[in-house]
Amino acid sequence: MTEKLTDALLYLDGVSVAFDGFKAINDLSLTVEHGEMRAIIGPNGAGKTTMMDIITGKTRPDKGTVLFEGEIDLTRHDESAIALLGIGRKFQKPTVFESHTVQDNLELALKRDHGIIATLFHDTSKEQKDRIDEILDEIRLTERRSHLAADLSHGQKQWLEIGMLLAQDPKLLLVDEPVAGMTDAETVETAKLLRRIAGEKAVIVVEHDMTFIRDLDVKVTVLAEGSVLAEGSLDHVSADERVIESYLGR
Amino acid sequence: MITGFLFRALDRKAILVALILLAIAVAVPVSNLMLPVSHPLHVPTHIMALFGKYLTYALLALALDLVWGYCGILSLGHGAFFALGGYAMGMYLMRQIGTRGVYGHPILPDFMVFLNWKELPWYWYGFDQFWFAALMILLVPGALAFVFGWFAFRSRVSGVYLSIITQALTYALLLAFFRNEMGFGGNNGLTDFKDILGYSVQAQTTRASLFAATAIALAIAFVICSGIVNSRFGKVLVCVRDAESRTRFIGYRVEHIKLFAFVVSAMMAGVAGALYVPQVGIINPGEFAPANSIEVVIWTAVGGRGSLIGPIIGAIAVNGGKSYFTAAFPEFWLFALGGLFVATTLFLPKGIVGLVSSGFAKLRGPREADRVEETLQPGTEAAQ
Amino acid sequence: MRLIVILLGLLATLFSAALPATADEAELRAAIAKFSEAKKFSQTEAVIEEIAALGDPAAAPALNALSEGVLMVRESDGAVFIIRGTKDPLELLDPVTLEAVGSAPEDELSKVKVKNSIRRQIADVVSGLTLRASDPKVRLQAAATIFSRPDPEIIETLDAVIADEADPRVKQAFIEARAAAVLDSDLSSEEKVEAVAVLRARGGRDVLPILTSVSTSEDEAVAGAALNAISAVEENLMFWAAGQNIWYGISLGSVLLLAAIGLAITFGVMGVINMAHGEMVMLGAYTTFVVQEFIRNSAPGLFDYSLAIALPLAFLVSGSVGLVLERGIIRFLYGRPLETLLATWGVSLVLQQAVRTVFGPTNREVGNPSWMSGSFEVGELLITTNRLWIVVFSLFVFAVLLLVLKRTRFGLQMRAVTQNRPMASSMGIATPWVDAFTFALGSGIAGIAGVALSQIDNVSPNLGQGYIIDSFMVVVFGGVGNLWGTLVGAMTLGVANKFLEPYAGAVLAKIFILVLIILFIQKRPRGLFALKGRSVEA
Amino acid sequence: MRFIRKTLTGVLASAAIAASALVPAASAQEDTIKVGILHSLSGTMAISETTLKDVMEMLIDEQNAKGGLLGKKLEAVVVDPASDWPLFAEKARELITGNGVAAVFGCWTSVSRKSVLPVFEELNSILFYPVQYEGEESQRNVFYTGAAPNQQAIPAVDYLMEEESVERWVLAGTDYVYPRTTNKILEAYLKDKGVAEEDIMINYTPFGHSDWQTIVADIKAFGSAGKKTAVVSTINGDANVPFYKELGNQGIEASDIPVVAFSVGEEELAGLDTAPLVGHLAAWNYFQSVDTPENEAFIAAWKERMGEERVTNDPMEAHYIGFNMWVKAVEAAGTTDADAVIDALPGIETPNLTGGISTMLPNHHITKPVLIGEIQADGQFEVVSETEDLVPGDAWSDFLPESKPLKSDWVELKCGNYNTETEKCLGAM
Repeated sequence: MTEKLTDALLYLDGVSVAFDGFKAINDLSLTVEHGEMRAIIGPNGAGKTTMMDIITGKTRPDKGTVLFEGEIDLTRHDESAIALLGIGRKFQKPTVFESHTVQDNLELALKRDHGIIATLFHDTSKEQKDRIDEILDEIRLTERRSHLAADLSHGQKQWLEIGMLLAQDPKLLLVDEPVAGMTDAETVETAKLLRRIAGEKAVIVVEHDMTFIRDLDVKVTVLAEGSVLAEGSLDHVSADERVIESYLGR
Repeated sequence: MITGFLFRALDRKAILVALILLAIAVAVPVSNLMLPVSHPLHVPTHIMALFGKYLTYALLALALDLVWGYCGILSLGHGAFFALGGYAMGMYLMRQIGTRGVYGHPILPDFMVFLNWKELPWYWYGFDQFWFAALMILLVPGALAFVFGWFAFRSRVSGVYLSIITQALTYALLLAFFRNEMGFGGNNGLTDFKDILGYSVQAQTTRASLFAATAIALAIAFVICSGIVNSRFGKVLVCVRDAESRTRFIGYRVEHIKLFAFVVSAMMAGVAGALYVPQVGIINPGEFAPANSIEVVIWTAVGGRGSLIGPIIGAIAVNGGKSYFTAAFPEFWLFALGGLFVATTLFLPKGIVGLVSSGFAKLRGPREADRVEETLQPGTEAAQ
Repeated sequence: MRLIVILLGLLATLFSAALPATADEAELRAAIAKFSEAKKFSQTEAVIEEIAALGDPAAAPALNALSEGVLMVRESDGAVFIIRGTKDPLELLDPVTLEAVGSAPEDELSKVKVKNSIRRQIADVVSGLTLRASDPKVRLQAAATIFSRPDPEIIETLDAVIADEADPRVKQAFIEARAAAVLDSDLSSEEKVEAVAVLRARGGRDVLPILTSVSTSEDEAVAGAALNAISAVEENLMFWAAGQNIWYGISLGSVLLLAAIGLAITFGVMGVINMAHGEMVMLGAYTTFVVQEFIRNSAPGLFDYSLAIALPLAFLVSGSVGLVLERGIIRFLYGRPLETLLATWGVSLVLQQAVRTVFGPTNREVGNPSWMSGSFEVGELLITTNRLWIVVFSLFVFAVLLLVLKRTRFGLQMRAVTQNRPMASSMGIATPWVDAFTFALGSGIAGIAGVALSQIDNVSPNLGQGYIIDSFMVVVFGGVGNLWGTLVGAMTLGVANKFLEPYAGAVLAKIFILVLIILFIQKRPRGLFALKGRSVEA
Repeated sequence: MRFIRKTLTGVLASAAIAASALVPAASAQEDTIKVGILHSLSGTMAISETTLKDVMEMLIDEQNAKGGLLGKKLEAVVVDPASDWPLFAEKARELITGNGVAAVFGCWTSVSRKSVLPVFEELNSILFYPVQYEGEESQRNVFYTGAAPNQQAIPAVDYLMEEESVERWVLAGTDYVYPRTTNKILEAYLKDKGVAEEDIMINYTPFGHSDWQTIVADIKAFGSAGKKTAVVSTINGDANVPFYKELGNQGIEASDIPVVAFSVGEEELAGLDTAPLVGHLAAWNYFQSVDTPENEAFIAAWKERMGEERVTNDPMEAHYIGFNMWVKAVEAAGTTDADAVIDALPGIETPNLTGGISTMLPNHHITKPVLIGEIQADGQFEVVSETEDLVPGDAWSDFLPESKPLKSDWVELKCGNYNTETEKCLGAM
């Protein structure tokens, strides 16, 4: 472990990655503080998902620094190690374990020993069961706890996935398009849920839905062509000439 | 800890299957040995031998199902583990021949004598002891699976790439074992066995005991698999099958999980091979043929993968069919067999077990039927 | 066979025009007639000796006919004829003038028996007789025969022939044949050293035994020169051997490419694990057999075109089977790639057994057209014509396929469908039909490969089984979904295999290659030419 | 407890049902004598073995036309062991115990024979094995009607040495027991004859080897050393076609480097354009081209049954001899009982198709002539050499040190591997 370089929870500096010559991320720098909620917007192909891939260890950057809690170099770890460090991720398309029940999904995500011996032989303890009940309550799926995840509606799957993130008890949540395909009412509920989570944990939200971003009312980072175009409140960035240009094209 | 595992393992289904298998293990040999030939419930020796063979196939299919049906690793090379277990047993049986070989050599097997080998190769040492052979039956397939899986899963080789390299593995072993220089008898393999644990392999009582041992081994394997599948580990296996990267993102070491399942499965396949060899009386490189491994996949699919009972039913049904067809329509049985595979995939995508359980579920109500289908439908991540 | 007889006839007329008869024709006829009494091989040999002693080049056609097994005796009167054609009754030719003199039914003729040692004897005799033949090719052949079995007694004759020879190539061949004979003789040391120099300049593997035999000579000058020459020739050969290996590798690679290229479409582009791919190849080979059988029976003159005729037919046959397969089975299984494996495995069993039922389980004969037979040399590199054509053909198929995919509307639709099905279908592409025709295209190409493979391999129901594993290895090694990967993969595996083979033997070489593939996939889990980027990893 | 009892009865009942389903048509006419035919009809060996099934059916029909055997009709029971060696054992067991056949005619590869041996021993039945093989075996229940190595390989090498004055030898084979043993015997034999180590090249290739470029080039290089060279080929069936095609294309002619093959017969040549192969050799105990009345009748019957383009070959003749021997032995014994027939068989004489009388020897091998044939353009062989007398098959080669002292005699010694030095029957308990 290196010496602590920064106090920020997540610290990206000068990160670049290219696929077959196409620069998906180009000299990106970003910091997220403990307990902060950050919204990230940007046109298609701006590098939002790739950025998440880099943070969660799915993609290795060609160059640049990615630090977690100021000292852990995330580029040296793989997905499962990063997950265990305390970074949870929700995918763009809701990915839950469809052949398992809602309760099992949460149980599997619960923060505990994931080794082979433990998974083969250990039972779920009373406290762990209580925690699952809490989360079920939080994501409003208590009645459907013994249903298969496959039977859930789209929005419920999104929530279940967020619930799984909570069960992981991470320090940082990466949430990719949490309200895609949701009804307006669900969107509002989701915004509330995320805001409850923030404060305790840091959250990065990627979203296209501007109403939702407005509901969140947090600092916004605009990505375009793989780097940060603008940063600030939603009103501030939407007034920015370059942002308008990059969204509308030339 | 272990009690918890056993408690989970022995659900109703597992108890039922284990009891049936134990009953078979007792009833068939008893009927074969005790009842007179004319008795309607007498099981003739050749039928017992046949079903003994099917049960080893069932064990092999069960092993494959653990990695394929539950973990989504389609191994087209499981025959290799089966054959390695078989060779380990075959080597023990060869050493038991002693001076009764055609040349009467005290140590060297016949094929070494007539190819002018002067001394026993080092890797044949120890196989005169049953305990050593038994250890090797588990260790050799396990070690191969470990080394192979360690590299493959760490490099995240998956889907068809993994299937094809498992096929390459068994094909390479096939070619290697064909080589007479390897010291495993080349194309002829190992044969002409005399004794196992001091009993003649041809004796009816030995055959009956081997049959019983196979049924018991299958019962034990079933309970172990049931325990694995019902544990949190088993649920994680299904997670890996359905959404591998999601499983990584909640902090599971997918490569370790796959590796463990793969090694356990390979060891089970090795045991199946070891039980197979004394019952059929020969082990040769043909068992490594890629076509054999593909057949195992087919048994599993026909029976219904992703359920533990499916592969057992599939292995017995397909092989029973094959035995019947090759005698009844020797010139057309391939049409029947080929047609069966096509029909199964088209009309019974979940195999026999899927058909039966969705049939039951439909009786209970449409909602249930859907659920059964969902459980048995292993979504593939590649399909997204 | 018929061709040879015609050639002989041609030769004979040339002889009679160019040369006055050197011996009494009647004497020759009498000698040839003795073949009718030769019941044992030793007697046949004696008759040949007798004819040789006459020294009459007009004996060559009869002797060559004997060697070919077309010299026959009419049982009724013991007259000797050269026969022509294979249809009963057989056409009879006079053994000296080669004029047609009628015909006789097959069972009234008996063949003058030959065996290899007699064929060699005839070759020696004929080469002696034909040193002055008018056709330079025949003279070259004569020189080659003398070179391979040098005889010191012929040196004088050769000297005279060399002096008169006008064709520089033939002259050189005679000089080399003479050098070989000199080294076998007891001529002077200088002559021998000179001969060694001639052989050294000629090079090639077949001078080595001649040089080796004199390298132990007591004459130090000769021995020294021979030793030097040997090392020079061997060094040269080493260089060519590497080239030869590359050629073998490319040739093996082209076979792999042909076998795999159809699979690169059905498996690589569409993702269907098509275990019946090998059977598509087999169907192509059987189509070739049927075409050739038809041509043999009804239009023998077209035999050299049989492959050209078989190509489109094989494409159609395998393609339509592929089409039926896709419409009937595979289309229900999209998105379940592993289940296509089971279904197509079943189909492959059925197809094999169907072919076995229709054509029988044994090998079927598919002949090489004349333009695909034989070989030629480039330096010390031996290139067999059929392999060369297969290399050319495989590259041609590859190029055409690439063009179809990249430059045609169908190719565009195909790529669109495989990349994003919903999008393609919403743009009005009839995706089911694109699927069907893509599969048919892959199958059809496998059929074409079958035509080519029928030229070098068994045409039996098991044909496809022999290629299926290798094909999958090639496609996976090259990288699924990339045609260039398939090309490079096939060639790499071919060349690597052929370079390993001399050291490890055929079996170990293959095992090494398989292990290599397994290790390689660890390094690059998606093959040589993997697509990179976000989309494929999702 | 009730549960267990119910399960037990259920299991037994279902096993009995399965058993009855697996014994096909056991209820057919009881007064026929059943003859098992155990040849692969699918898989890699179908290519060779299917013909043997056909010829057996023909022989059985002919025998029935002659009035059957012991006043009963013969009935062929055909099964398909599918080129799967353990399946051979399973099918053999089924034929003997399930169908109750009196004798089995079958197997081609050594491994299939090895696989069924224990079954025949255990169930005490009779197997006629019709294919040339490596020897080193003599089993009480098996009758070997194909050639032992001394009935094929050694006479062929003798011919090449004497007639073609060959001095350099390439022993090329498929990597399995038959070529390995044959080559071992030949190597010892050649060295015995004074051939130097460096004049022998041994090469093994895998089954179904199809790329022969390198090996043929090696043979060519080996043959250009100034000494007359020949190839002794024990290359297995399927790999031969590409091998010969490559030979032809690389311009190796029979008069330069002759190839003598032990596994290439009329059936294999039927799949080849033989024009470039004229003059290459094969050693067998029978050729279709042999001109005898028996052979003519046999070929005529075969062609009438199977079609004009079909050919006959050596293993077919072996079945012809074996079947006739069995018929005579059953008639002599007056029963199909295995022990009686096994005792009756040695000494039985029956005409073969090449004009001689073959005898079953006490070692369960037969006497046969050895013929060397040259390939002709029409796909047939022309006999260029024939042994004066019939050669008795020798189970244990005199050219292998370990098997030299062994002797097989089922009449006097009642032993398949009697060691003449220690005067003991080996392997007996």
